[in-house]
Amino acid sequence: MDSQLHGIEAADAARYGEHAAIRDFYSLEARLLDDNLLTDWLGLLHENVAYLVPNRTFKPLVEDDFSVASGVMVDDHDSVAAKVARYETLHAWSEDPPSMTRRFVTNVEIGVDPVSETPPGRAWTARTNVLVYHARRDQQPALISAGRRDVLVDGGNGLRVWRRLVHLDHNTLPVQDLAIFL
Amino acid sequence: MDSQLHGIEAADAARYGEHAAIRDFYSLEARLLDDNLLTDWLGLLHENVAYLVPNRTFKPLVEDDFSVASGVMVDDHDSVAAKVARYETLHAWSEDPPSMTRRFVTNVEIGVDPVSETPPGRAWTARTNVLVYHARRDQQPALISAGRRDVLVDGGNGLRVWRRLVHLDHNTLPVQDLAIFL
Amino acid sequence: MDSQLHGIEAADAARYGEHAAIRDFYSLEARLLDDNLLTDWLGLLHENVAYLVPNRTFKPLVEDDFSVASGVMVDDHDSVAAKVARYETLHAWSEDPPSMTRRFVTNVEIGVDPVSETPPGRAWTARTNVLVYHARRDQQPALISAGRRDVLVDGGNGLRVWRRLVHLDHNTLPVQDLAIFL
Amino acid sequence: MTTVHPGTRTGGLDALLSRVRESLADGFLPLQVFNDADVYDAELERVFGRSWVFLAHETEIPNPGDYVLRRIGEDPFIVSRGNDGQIRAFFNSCRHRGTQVCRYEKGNSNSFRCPFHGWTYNNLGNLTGVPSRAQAYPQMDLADWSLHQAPKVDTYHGLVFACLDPEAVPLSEYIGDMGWYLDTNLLAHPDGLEVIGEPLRWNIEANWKLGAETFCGDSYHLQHLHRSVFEVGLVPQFRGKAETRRGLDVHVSECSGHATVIIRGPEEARIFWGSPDELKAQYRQGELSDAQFSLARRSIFQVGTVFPNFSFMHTSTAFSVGGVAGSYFIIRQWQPKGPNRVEAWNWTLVPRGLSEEAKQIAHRAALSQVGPSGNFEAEDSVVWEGITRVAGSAFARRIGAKLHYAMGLDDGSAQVMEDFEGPGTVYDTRLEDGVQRTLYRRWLQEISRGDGTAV
Amino acid sequence: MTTVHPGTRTGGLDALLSRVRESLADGFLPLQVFNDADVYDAELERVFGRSWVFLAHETEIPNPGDYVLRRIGEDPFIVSRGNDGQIRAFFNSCRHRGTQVCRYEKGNSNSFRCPFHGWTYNNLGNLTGVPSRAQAYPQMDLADWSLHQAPKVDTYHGLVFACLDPEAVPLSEYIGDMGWYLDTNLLAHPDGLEVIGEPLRWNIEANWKLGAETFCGDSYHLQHLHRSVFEVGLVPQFRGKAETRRGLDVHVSECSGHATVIIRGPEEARIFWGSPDELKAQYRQGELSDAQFSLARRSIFQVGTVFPNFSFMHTSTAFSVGGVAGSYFIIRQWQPKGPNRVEAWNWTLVPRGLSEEAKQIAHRAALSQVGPSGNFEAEDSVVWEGITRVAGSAFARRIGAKLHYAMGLDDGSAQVMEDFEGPGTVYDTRLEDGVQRTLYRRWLQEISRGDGTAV
Amino acid sequence: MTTVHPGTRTGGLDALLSRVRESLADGFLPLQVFNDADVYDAELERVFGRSWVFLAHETEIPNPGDYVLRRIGEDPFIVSRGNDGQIRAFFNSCRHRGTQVCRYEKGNSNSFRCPFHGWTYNNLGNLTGVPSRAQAYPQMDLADWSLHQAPKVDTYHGLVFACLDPEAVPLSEYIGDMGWYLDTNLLAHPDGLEVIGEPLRWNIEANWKLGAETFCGDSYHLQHLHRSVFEVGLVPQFRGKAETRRGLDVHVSECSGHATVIIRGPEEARIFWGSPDELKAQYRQGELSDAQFSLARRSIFQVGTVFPNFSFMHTSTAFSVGGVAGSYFIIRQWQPKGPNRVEAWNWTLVPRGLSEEAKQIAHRAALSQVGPSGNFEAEDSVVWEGITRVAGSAFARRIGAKLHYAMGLDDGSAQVMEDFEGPGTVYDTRLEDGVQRTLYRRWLQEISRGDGTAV
Ligand code: FES
Ligand code: FES
Ligand code: FES
Ligand SMILES: [Fe+3]
Ligand SMILES: [Fe+3]
Ligand SMILES: [Fe+3]
Repeated sequence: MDSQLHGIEAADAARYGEHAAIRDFYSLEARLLDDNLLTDWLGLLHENVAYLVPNRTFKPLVEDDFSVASGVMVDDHDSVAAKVARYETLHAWSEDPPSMTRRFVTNVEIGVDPVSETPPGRAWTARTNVLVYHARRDQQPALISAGRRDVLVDGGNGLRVWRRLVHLDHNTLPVQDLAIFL
Repeated sequence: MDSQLHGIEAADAARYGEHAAIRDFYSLEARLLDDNLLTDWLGLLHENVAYLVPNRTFKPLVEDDFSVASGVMVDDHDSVAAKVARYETLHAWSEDPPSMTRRFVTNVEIGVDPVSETPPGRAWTARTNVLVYHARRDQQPALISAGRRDVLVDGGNGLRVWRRLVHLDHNTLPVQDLAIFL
Repeated sequence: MDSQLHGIEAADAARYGEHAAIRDFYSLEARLLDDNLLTDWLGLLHENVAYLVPNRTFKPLVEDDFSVASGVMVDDHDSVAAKVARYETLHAWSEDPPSMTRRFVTNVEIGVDPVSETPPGRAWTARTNVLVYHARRDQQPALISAGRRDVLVDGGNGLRVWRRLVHLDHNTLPVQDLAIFL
Repeated sequence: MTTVHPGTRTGGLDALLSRVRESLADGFLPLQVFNDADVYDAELERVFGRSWVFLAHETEIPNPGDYVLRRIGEDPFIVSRGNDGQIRAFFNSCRHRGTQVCRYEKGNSNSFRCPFHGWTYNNLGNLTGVPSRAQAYPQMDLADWSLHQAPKVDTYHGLVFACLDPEAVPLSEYIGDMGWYLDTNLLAHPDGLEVIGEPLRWNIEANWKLGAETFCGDSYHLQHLHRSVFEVGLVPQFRGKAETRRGLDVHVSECSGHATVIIRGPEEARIFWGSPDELKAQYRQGELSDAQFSLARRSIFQVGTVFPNFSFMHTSTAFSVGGVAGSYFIIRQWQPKGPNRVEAWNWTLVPRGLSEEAKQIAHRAALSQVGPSGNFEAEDSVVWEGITRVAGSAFARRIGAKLHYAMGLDDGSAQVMEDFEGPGTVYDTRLEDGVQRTLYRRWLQEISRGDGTAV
Repeated sequence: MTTVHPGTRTGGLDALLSRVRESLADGFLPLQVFNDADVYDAELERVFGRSWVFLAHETEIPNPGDYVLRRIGEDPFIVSRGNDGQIRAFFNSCRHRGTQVCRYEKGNSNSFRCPFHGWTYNNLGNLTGVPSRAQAYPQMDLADWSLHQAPKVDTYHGLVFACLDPEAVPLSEYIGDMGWYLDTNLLAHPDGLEVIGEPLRWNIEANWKLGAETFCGDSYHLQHLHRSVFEVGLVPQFRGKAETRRGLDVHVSECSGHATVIIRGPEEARIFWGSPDELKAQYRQGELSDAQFSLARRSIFQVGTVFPNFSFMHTSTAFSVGGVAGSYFIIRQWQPKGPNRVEAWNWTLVPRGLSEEAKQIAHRAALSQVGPSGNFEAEDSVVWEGITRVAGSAFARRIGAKLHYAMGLDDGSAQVMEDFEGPGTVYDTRLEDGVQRTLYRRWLQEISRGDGTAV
Repeated sequence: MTTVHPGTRTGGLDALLSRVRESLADGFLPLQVFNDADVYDAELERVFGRSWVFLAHETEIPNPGDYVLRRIGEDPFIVSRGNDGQIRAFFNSCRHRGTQVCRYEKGNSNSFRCPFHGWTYNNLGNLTGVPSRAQAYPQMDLADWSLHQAPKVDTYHGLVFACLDPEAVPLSEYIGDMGWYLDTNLLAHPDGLEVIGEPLRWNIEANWKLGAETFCGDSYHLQHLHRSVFEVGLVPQFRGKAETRRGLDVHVSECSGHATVIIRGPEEARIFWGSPDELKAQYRQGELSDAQFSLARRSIFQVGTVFPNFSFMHTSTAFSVGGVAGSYFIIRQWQPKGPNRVEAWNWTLVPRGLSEEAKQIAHRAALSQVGPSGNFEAEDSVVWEGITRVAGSAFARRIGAKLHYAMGLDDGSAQVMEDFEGPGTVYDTRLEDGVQRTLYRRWLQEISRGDGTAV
């Protein structure tokens, strides 16, 4: 087996370098969230981030299933920051002790989606699948399954999430809070 | 830490380029299936594909546990195409609305298995682990866990699945249908 | 989109070559364990390995939650070897027939942690997330979720695990045995 | 990974209900009622089987043929606006062999065709098509095989309710005095309210009554449980300790079995639940009495529960510190899913005809505080789950552990405001539990009514 | 994530069974029987504890020492061919402390050694080895400690059945008139049938009776539920609307409590369930009567259920459009796993001695249509799951919701074919429900028989 | 994915207990007791609700304010050492509305503040803080609203137990004769024992009694079930077949309802459970009698169970072949979680003041053999799970399947050692089941005691 793939598009090293950087970014992001370093994680969001988790309802026309208007989470940087700030008080009892979470990020794909809108600088679109294992001390553990569609931008000293759209594989959330971020 | 691994075999860039192309192929495949684009997915199968999901029975000699003869799925391109065609009618009620599925593809390994038989052109063997989250509207969600052993071939404009062998981690299937592909 | 990421640190090809070698190592390790090739897997452990799975207890100071002193597994090469030797007798009934396990290894990150202690030669620190699907013949399947922090060293003909610290996302183990390794 | 929760012991359900009756008279409630299989079964039969239960807001199904899939207790109903414009609630089960005839959660259709054998019902519930009928059922009278439907369906200013008990009182009588307080919310805007999108749904491993109880007006928990929210500064309007606001804050209990809490500004204030100025200017007295409109005008915050599982909240919040506030009326339904499990359903409503941007701000405001990822919500649900777990304990049963709902019964604490304009027993303080006792008195009354079915 | 499904109410099981009795007389059946804990418990005791239940095909355990692990109801049995050649069914539980003595699902062994303390049983079930016996149990008579076994095990042309009731009628009498129809399938090929590999197993969140009922012959659902399969063109032999084939298609009901449906070609046709020509040429009358062999010759398709949970289907299908067809006889067993859960087990059988390639084609043909990923199967199971969910509803219990099994009872619809050669009550059309009523009449009879155990 | 396990049939719990009574007299036990919902409910009420149940070791909470979260049966208790130095067990449920007041599993605190409304209890259980009390509860007497607590808490040489029955005998009387044997383990080292870290916890899908039974002394299973461990050579001290060691190995049964097994070396041996020499040298007679200290000196291995769910083991093992051995006393508790589920909790204890390194060796030695990944443990739990599954079978109930606990009842097998120095009925061999019958006799006695609660 020689060392090149003929006829397979986009196998160039540069593209895989990008892929590696983006994959590492997602590992970093997941780690900060799982380790409950929310303020550090907040630093990975672009100041103009749109963080959207649409509501899912089964309708005859499948394209309408996901409603952003009545989304589960419709956040910008400041509203995410407010949530983070609340957790960082000493009085968010529900997360004291914190939930155990573990994010399994797979299927990182770059460039599937076109870049819509006008990003602030160089940008990459990325899709990922994420499976979140979530458990509290004496609660039944739950799994949250989702696909994510992001636009990442170059933040000078690393990537930033500029757009995030999370498609949940749940019409009813299996846990009582998405206090955790996806 | 300098920039090379001494004494670690097969660390050459070319091999990782192949790995990247194959990993991207699996992400693409999973995405088409999860997005219910079955006809597009069908295009990723080689016309002479053998798609095998053996039946698993616990026997004293472990090598006999997997029976292809009485397999859960024993398909070729045309029989897969027939299933896809059925889903694409407007009358496959069980998938209207479609199940929510999400495939988490991990542990992509290339070249573990030798290429047996004679593939139609350049070929790569690949192993993957796949965890499928599967849920219907008001059904309990299920997890399907499996390891896959594929032979991929160069289809001119991208890779094709020429052989697929799926080892299920189930002796009894947790869902009532493998109408979804693995 | 041109072919380089500006301003994203550590995107150099060499680093990703290491990443690829280490990711392949984890795939290999998972495969040997899932295929029940325990003696082969033992060969991936450094002779001075420290294999630690701390016990988890929710306490007010979160840093104390993980106790190595009263760990779930506190093993060195010889104690792991003893366990493996026991499984390789013909009289370990609980694993005859063997459990079905599947390890989904994701979020491979290199160099997050500094190398502490003095490793025997070149070393890399790596973090991974691992989700283990575990089932016996007629038992309810269980999921084990964990994060791993390893120090890998160059063993001449491949990598070796020199330090492993497994942070379980469980205070009570969901299965009756960690006879399987994580 | 499942614990089967055992039912009542020590004499069975009737003995437990006797203990509830005795306790409640003194302001106490046995902990056991929050996690008991027999109690739950009786609730499905006697509470959800006989009460008026909320199904949808009319604006979810504005057009003929529109439908949504909803539940009464645990049972699935299609809420359909027929081609005749009338709303009905069909049991989602084919009369032939029981198959679910509607597979979507929302849609528009002239008919429901069963996937199994193709029997077809129009959106009035009538069986209109039977394959091979001439040979298969030559004598069948289609009229005998309409979809089962809830015997009573009615609306209250846009809120669609159904009742499975054909002998039940009419909806208006059921809502009764609570209407006075609902109307201030539902009628103050001349355009009425409309729903944004579809309800959000999430799972809580808790008994359904705990949510209903908290929304009856557990004012006492705000300052402690939700301290983190106030600390961050997200709810500036909640200033002033409860103690200092006697008569401004009111607890409305025993309001035809329902209850609500209102936080008011001073006499002349124009607050309208904290609406932005533009919205404030739109409120009109319309059909409301002077007292009602005055209440709307002064209202900072209102929360309440219509028995058994319809709750609502009306207020304004920001979603970032110092950011713009959105004004919303949310409906929260506590859908029972077992003795120790509930699904929370949440609708955001806003005045009809608001701009898309204003709607979005309102939804975001609601979502950030009381949605499944809301700053308030997470705290409540974790507490409820813990209560539910201990409620199932053998020790709690053995010692007959009772909870404390007696705030306001001490001399010199809560005072009834005899001069308050609205109906119900109105206390002059948020420091009282009468609003929650209202829920349990009503609950006890319903669950104690035998219905010929032995539970 | 679990709902505990409550048991019967309104007077308990006996009252429900009375309602079943009344309903069934008119062709109706209470929906509740498909999801009720008390009904299920009674089924385990009275139906599965007293009926002849299928275990295996003889060709799965052809040699002395061969065994497979199977279930009767929910209980695990080792089906073992002893070194004496006889088949027995041992309860998989050590007589010492109850440990499962057999850990494999299939194998060959002279003995079963218990992992806990090493007691060893030979493949006739006798206790043959007890560690330290001389000191531990000096007076033990090993003969007292054989493995428990099913009191009755017998075979019917290769099909192995067992019965846990020592008072039960013999297997041949139990199968009774249904033997006439089974024989056409089992005996027409001179080599007999053999199993391919091991049974496939999959989980369905539905009541076990729904599968058994559909295989009794729910002919009516084919054209609608499975429309997508016909549209794609995978089953060309199913032409002709049911209405136009009176007398060619027959429904055999009340056949000793069992039922079957046969789709036939014209008088002189040589079809043999659509076998390829080569296979057709091999069929022989052998032990069959003229009428039986004629039926085999004309059969396009047959499906049936032997009470309670043994179903079968005999036909040919392709697995790709226009592709080669495979002919198969499948056995489907509905293994109960709770009021709302069933495991489907599926064996593919083919004439013994067929080439490996022909077997593989047959298996693929069966698998593609009626296996767990089959084009037909997915539709059925999703429907059954939906029925099971609504069957557990409080509303269905409250209104006593009844399902419709009355097709064929109208005047002028299904006619009994008095001149049909085979036994049972044979209708001249697929448009009738007598085959399914047969199942529920038999079920009612069994579940109503008290046995001294209070359920 | 859950099976609801049905309760007793055939006359209910009392009839089953009668069958247990009859069987046990002959050395047998109905299999059904290991997976039955009614039995389990009765156990929670009558066994765990009335017995002295282990909670913690004193060294887990050495200082004022220390607490750990533990369970009695399924119910959560805070085991707190108050600022007054006294240990109490508080029901983890706020007196106001039931919320769990302690969210950590281990900590140190002066007080427990409830997250819901902020009621605060000191570590003596007294309510000390009530927000807005002056206005909310002007007449409240705080003394009426202390945390509920276990009516009895006591310690036995460092072991903390509680009892929920206020009428129960004192702990010392409850332990009774078993104290003679516990003391040899707990008092032989002059520094006493201390816990290493926190208990390990793992889930087993088995009935809780199976673990307790095995630790009563199922000596018979060692050589077969654990054969792989011996083969690898990890436990060199277990040489000598049980048959050849009469009188060295002893089974102590009927020891105030508890039981233990001791494997001894010869008369003059200095073994001290296989301790390394350095540790051996530290053991002292202290408060022990000559006979007790002699037993400690000669002990190779001891295992036992204090009714109902406190087990222990004292021995030494290596964790690698030929490697260093660690000596440990482990406590194993079988926490019931349902009829077919148990949580195993495991504490490693070592003489206080041992070096950190020696402690770590001891913990590793314990962990490698009897922890959740231990070489022994995996085998036991898989066997117990299998027994539990068949115990729930309808067939086992129908035939009244009984297990064999009659070893030693045959003439000429086990002999009572009349001259043994310690109390209880002491047999001269490991080949007898009296130690396990002790457990079930005591269990039968407790579960048969009605308590006015109808189960
Ligand atoms: S079940 Fe609806 S048409 Fe038959
Ligand atoms: S349980 Fe089988 S030998 Fe003891
Ligand atoms: S529940 Fe504890 S303070 Fe209210
Ligand atoms: Fe709240
Ligand atoms: Fe079908
Ligand atoms: Fe053991």
